[in-house]
Amino acid sequence: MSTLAAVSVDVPFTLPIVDYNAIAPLLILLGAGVISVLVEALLPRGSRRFIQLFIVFGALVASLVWIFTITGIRVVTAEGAIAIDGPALVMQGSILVLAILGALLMAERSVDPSGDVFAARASALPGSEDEKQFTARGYLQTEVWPLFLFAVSGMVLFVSANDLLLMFVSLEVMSLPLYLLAGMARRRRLLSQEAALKYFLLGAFSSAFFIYGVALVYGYAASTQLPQIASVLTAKPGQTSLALIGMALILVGLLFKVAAVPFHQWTPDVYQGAPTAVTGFMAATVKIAAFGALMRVLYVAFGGMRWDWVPMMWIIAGLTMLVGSVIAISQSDIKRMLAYSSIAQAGFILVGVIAASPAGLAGALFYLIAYGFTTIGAFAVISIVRDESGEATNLSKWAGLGRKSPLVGGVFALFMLGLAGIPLTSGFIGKFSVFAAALASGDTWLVIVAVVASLIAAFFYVRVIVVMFFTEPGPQTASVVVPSVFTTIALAAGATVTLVLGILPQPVLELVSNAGLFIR
Amino acid sequence: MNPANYVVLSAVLFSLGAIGVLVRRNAIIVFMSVELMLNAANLAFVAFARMNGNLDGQVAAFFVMVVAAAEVVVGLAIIVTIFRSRRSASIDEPNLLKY
Amino acid sequence: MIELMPAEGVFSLIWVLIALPLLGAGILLLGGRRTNSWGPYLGVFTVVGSAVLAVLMLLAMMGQPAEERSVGQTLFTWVFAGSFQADMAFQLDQLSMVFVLLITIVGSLIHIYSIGYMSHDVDKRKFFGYLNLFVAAMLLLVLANNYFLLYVGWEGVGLASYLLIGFWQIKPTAAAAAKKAFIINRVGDVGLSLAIMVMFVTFGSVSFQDVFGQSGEASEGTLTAIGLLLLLAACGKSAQFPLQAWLLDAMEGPTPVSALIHAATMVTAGVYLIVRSNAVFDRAVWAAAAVVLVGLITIFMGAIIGSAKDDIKKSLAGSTMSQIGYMIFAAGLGPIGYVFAIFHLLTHGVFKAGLFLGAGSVMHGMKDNVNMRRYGALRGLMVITFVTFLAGYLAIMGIPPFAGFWSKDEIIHAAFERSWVIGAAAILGAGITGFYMTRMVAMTFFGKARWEDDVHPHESPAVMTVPLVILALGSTFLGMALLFWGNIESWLEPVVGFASGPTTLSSITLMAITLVVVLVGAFIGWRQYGANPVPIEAPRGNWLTRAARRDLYGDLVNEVVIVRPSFALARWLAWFDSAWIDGIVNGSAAFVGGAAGRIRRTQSGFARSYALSMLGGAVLIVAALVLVRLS
Amino acid sequence: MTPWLTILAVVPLLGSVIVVLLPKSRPVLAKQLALAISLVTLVLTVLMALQFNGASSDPFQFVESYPWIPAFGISYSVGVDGIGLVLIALAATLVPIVVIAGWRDVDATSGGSVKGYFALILALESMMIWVFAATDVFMFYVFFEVMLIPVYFMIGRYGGPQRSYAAVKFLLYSLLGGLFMLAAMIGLYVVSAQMTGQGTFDYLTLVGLEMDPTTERILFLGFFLAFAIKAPLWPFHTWLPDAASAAKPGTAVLLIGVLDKVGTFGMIRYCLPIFPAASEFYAPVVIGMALVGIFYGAYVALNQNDMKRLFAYSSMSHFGFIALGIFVFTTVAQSGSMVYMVAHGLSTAALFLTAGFLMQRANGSSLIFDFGGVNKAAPVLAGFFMFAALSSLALPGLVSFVGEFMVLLGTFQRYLFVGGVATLGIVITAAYVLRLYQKTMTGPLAVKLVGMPDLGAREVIALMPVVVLTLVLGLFPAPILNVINPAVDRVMTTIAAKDPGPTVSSEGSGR
Repeated sequence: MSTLAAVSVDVPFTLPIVDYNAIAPLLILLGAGVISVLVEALLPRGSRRFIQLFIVFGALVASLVWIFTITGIRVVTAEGAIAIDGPALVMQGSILVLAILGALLMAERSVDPSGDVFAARASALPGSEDEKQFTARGYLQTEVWPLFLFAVSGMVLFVSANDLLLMFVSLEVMSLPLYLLAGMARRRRLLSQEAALKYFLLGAFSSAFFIYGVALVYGYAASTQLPQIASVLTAKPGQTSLALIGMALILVGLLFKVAAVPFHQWTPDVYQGAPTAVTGFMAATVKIAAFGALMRVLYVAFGGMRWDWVPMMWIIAGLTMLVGSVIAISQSDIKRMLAYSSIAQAGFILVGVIAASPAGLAGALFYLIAYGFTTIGAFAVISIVRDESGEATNLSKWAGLGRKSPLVGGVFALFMLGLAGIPLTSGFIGKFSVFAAALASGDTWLVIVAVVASLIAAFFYVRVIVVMFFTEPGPQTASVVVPSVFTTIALAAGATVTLVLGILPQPVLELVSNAGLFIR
Repeated sequence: MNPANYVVLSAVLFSLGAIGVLVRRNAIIVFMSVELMLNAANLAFVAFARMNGNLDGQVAAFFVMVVAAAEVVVGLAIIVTIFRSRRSASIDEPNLLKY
Repeated sequence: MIELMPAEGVFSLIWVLIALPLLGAGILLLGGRRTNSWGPYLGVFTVVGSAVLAVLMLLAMMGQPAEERSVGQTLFTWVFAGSFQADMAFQLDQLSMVFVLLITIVGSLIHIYSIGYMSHDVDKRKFFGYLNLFVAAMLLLVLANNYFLLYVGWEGVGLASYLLIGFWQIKPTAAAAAKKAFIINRVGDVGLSLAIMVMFVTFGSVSFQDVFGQSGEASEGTLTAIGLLLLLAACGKSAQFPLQAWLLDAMEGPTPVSALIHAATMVTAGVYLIVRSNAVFDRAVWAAAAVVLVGLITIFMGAIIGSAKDDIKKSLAGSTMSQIGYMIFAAGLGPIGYVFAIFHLLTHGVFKAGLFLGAGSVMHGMKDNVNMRRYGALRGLMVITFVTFLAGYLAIMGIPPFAGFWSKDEIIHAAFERSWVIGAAAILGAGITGFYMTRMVAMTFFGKARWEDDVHPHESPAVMTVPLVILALGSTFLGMALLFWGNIESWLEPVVGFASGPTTLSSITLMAITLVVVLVGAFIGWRQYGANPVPIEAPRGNWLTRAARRDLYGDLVNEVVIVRPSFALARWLAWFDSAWIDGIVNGSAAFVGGAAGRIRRTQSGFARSYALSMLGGAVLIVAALVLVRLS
Repeated sequence: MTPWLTILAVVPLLGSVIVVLLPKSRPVLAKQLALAISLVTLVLTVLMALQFNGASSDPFQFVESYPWIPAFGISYSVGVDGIGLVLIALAATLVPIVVIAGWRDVDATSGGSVKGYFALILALESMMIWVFAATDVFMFYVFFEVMLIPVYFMIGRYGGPQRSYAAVKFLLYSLLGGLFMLAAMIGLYVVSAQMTGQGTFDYLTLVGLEMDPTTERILFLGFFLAFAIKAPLWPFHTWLPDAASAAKPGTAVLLIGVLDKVGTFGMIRYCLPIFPAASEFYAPVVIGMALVGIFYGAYVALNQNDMKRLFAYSSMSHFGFIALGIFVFTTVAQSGSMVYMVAHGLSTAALFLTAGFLMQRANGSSLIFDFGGVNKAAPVLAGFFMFAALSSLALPGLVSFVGEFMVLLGTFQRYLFVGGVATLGIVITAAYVLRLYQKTMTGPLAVKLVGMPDLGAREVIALMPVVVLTLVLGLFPAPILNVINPAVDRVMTTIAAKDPGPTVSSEGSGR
């Protein structure tokens, strides 16, 4: 007791200094989130959708614009809890852009005859009488939008959190809405709910690891702020076992989010079960956010222990690439296949992370951006390939699609080639830059593993092309519904970026390399 | 009494929670085990706060509690929908998504 | 080494010699059916043109002093890289002159003869195209001034013969024979290629001038190697042992014409090659010895085969083999032999042409039946053919004063110069010649008529008989002409360096011995086939006859030693390729697929198992970190 | 200073875009347009070739260079030496021929849009031009890989029954090599960064690089594997028979005739000059592979009953000769290899196109047993077939002979034994080629072929240029040699290799 008192007495309460300019993008999003909650609560159903969309896009665009105004800023603010630095801004920016595309997909209304892609009432029993009622009445639920906004703001905070505690909070702010969104598909409700349950339980499980690791690290460093931890590590290099174990548990939490083997198993189930729009949004943005946090933790806090974590990360990266690619080969559901592909891609990005060099950071950032756009585009295509039972995600229904509708088929082929890393697509430049960084840091064997994995991965990407173009369309071949402008924009954006970043990557490469390192 | 013991205790609690997640079928209980793990973290925070002689740990505990509460809200919502649609809270029941 | 004179006057047209028939071939082969009507005449015209030109050149050459008779013409540099250079250049000296004349004149006769012979064939233009191609290639062969260019002619001849043998491709046997001829010739070509390579590596050049000029500096081993390789090449083209097997099948060719073109011209290419390379063989004793040996073996093989065949063309083919054997044999004897090799080549070219065309004329009358056991008693019905054939018969046996006598006698003489053993062998060969030629004449023109029922023998038209007459005259007088008037030794001397050695035996005695042996052979032949009736069904015969009927098992040997093993190997490799090399590729793919199938099972769908793997992962990470820290 | 190479590559690219955008209802127009564009490209190529100065001393001509991705020291830089020029010319020549020959290959019944096929051909052409013109290693790699995609579609979408298997096998096998090359290329970049301070992909800079032997050997392997698969050398060849037999004749021509040349081209352009020491170190291995390949391919071809597979294996055998010529390090052999590349391109075209015409007349069957006696029914076709066969068995007087003999000669010059053994290959080649001709063309006419039409005007027009080129270049190869020899000499000096001199004149020197 006395000690506590001793600590607590005569500490004058001073206002923390907050650089509101630097965190304005975040505040805008949070504010918008709150407002849209109020909208849900107060406004009549009819008018909600329009207003919500207005708020969402308004907020996203506004904070994006704001980020463009503060590109020069490099500050640690809010008592060292938030670091707004180059990488953070880059990632926030890309998260926001991708979020806009995701929102476009989620706002799509014209692909599903019975309304939008979300359940009219998430609470209603699947197949129950009142669900039919709601559907018949054409109810649209708009609760997704506040959830969406909070998720985005969580990500935006996650990548700039300079304090493990804040990182934990933002992790949850990001995750909790996603758990719910995953469960709101209009079709295949059971799968959707199952996805939500698994995602939630395992997510909670992982965040438990994360926070316990934070606790241990706090026990070692007497602080949860990354720079502090780093300085303590350098100050007393001995007896760091506590920090070591703490770091391990933190990594578990983060690697879970990036879907690295062996913390990946939630990914396929969730990606498959969740509404395709949400999957696309999630796949693109969560990757960025999680990798942002992962790199910040590894570089800023534990950069001094590089030689402790690098070997372990080698193994994880290798496993992630191989397992992801290999299992993907045997998939017949295209969403599930892309889920495994995203696991494999996470492995490739890890190669860049392990390089632990400016080049590696830049490479990873570029890869994340490239991957985000390609993936979201791919899911956009999946969301418009439908038959009477809804989205036709089974590969067998894609037979001859490329001949039935060459444009969409061609675009999807482009995405596949991009993910496979064929030159003149963004994916190739991404692979190139991370491999270059890894070789420069001497991780030759890792690169060779990566090469083998890319080959295996290439197989199932090109297999999709085989199915789409090299087989005759049959009676069960799905058809492409003409989407509204929303999905069209997302699709076009994805395709364009995939191509442009492959042919003229220089501007973005400059961007990511000029972003510099994380500040400490 | 040596605060380090509390750390040990927290570790034990954490492990118990983890094991609970693995062995129990009922979603609610699994979820409770997770909460147990979070609280183990809280205990560790407090104990470390004591050992390090600063308040951050105690503050952290509060944060964790809030987050835990939020998790409960979301979690229960999900579990309840599952329960209503499947008439059981077993987390082995929903097994459509695999391979 | 003789310096080449610049090609002036008529010699500036050396390239035309080749270009004319080449042009004809091009027009006829690309022109298609529409040239069928006038094509043959064009074909004849081009060759005759070359012949005329050749004669003009001969006159021009005779006008020059002996040491200025070698002319060189360079058109352009053909292939060049690094230190290698081969020109598109020609060399016309006494040796090539002789060959040019042989090729163009005999060639012209064959063309003319073919007008009549092929008149009914729908694809005759093609036939004349091939003939023209053949003549062009042959001329290129003998006119090239370097081995690399010679190779082109060499192979071109091979191609032309392939096309001619397989002219009636509708007959599977013909097609097979054509293929066989080409492939066996390819074996010879390997020899020529390697010879060229050795020359380049040794002398840094492949032109006759440089190679012969520097041949003194090269080690004898190298020269022997070159010599043996050239011999291999010669064996291929000239159907010498062990590459003789193709010639007999080549008689499957559509006509005695193609048979002839081989007998009279193509097979002489090998002789040309060896004589041309005399500078090499002079210093490569063992290579020369090998040449002699090959020649001898072939003399007997050919003769024996010729004695056993009932097919008149094949019998003649055997005799051809044997006669070429004489030439090679002579060429191996060194400076004394070269001249007579060429001499015999010329005479043989003429009288063998007469014999083949005679045979063709006979077949023409016998509805293309080639089986001599169904001939007989034709002397009355085909007078011209009979008489001309008789001229050739006497010539080939070497009965004075017919052409063959002069050349063959000289060869045997030269052989005795070397050693009495090979001399005796040569004489014995002459004896067998007497036997089988008599057999042929007897079976064809004498005895009883053993014709098939619907056959009504008749003399052939003038267009066929006229060449027969001309050739018969040649068979009779050419020997004397060349020897006494043409004075062939001194003519060729600058090229091959003739040196008449001391005579051990007086040539008169030798002449007598040879004559006796030949007549004995002829007598045996007559007693068996002339005096006694010839059975229509061939008797079983003794082992030698049976072996000879099967070409002394030449094909069998090739089949067992080369063909079957090759195809077995091919089959095995094909299996190996799909089972192993491709198997590994597909196997690894299948392996990954299988792995995928197994690993995906870990994705059991139970949240708790996922949690378990997470926990396990966490433990592993901690363990790994601790391990790293400990290590 | 006109940017010749860029124009050359862009014209077909734009062309393919235009062709794609044409309405589906106008297939004929698409064909005509494609033909016109390919002819324009050919004309441009000729115009460029005429301005090429064989005597000039600078390594590349028609050079252009603009920064592309400065972040990695990558630039868009093109230029040609004799080798590149000749291969570009080969590509530009074969494409119009393939277009004409393939005029009826693709129609509504054969599945797949007509315009698509021809657009792919044009796209492929521009990529081929870029790949031969690139003087930036990264740029080379990019097109080396991207080229796979059009071919992948051409095989997989327009091919025969086995098409998707073949297409995927082709793509993955090539990617295997490509990815290892990628790793090696990046390694090269890293090395250059370490040595020059500024990482670069500029060809000439990399040629000057002095790396340590171990690194050099590892990187060499990366590049060589890619090229060995592409070429293909034994034992990396098994994708070729499948691809060739599944592909349309035109596709096969471009694939084997030009695309695979990128492999051998890469060996002489990249492996040798950039990794001279490693090349010398591995030369025995490569020579061994080549030698095995020559006989292996020939023997397997001897046992093939599917024409297209037979051609594939024979090509493998020919590639053995080419690789052999490159890795014996003599001027004659290397020039020979280059000539051989052109010759092989032409003979492949002749073989596959005639075979294609033949197969069209036997409703698509490529099995030797389905044919026989064609010579009777279609003499013209048989004639061209014979010519193609002869040019592939390297008959003296045809350009293939020039190439083959130079290779053998140069090989013999350095390694008597190897050269001698390789020479035996010409016999087996004759064996399988003539066996093919005998079984298909001679003998009595096969029943199902009765009444088959002979070649039409279009088909003859397609084949004529190949025949003429084969003949003319065979008797007068100077046009090729004049431009190739300087380039080869430059390579030889770069790798510091000297030709063995004649033994008589200069004793001691040489072997």
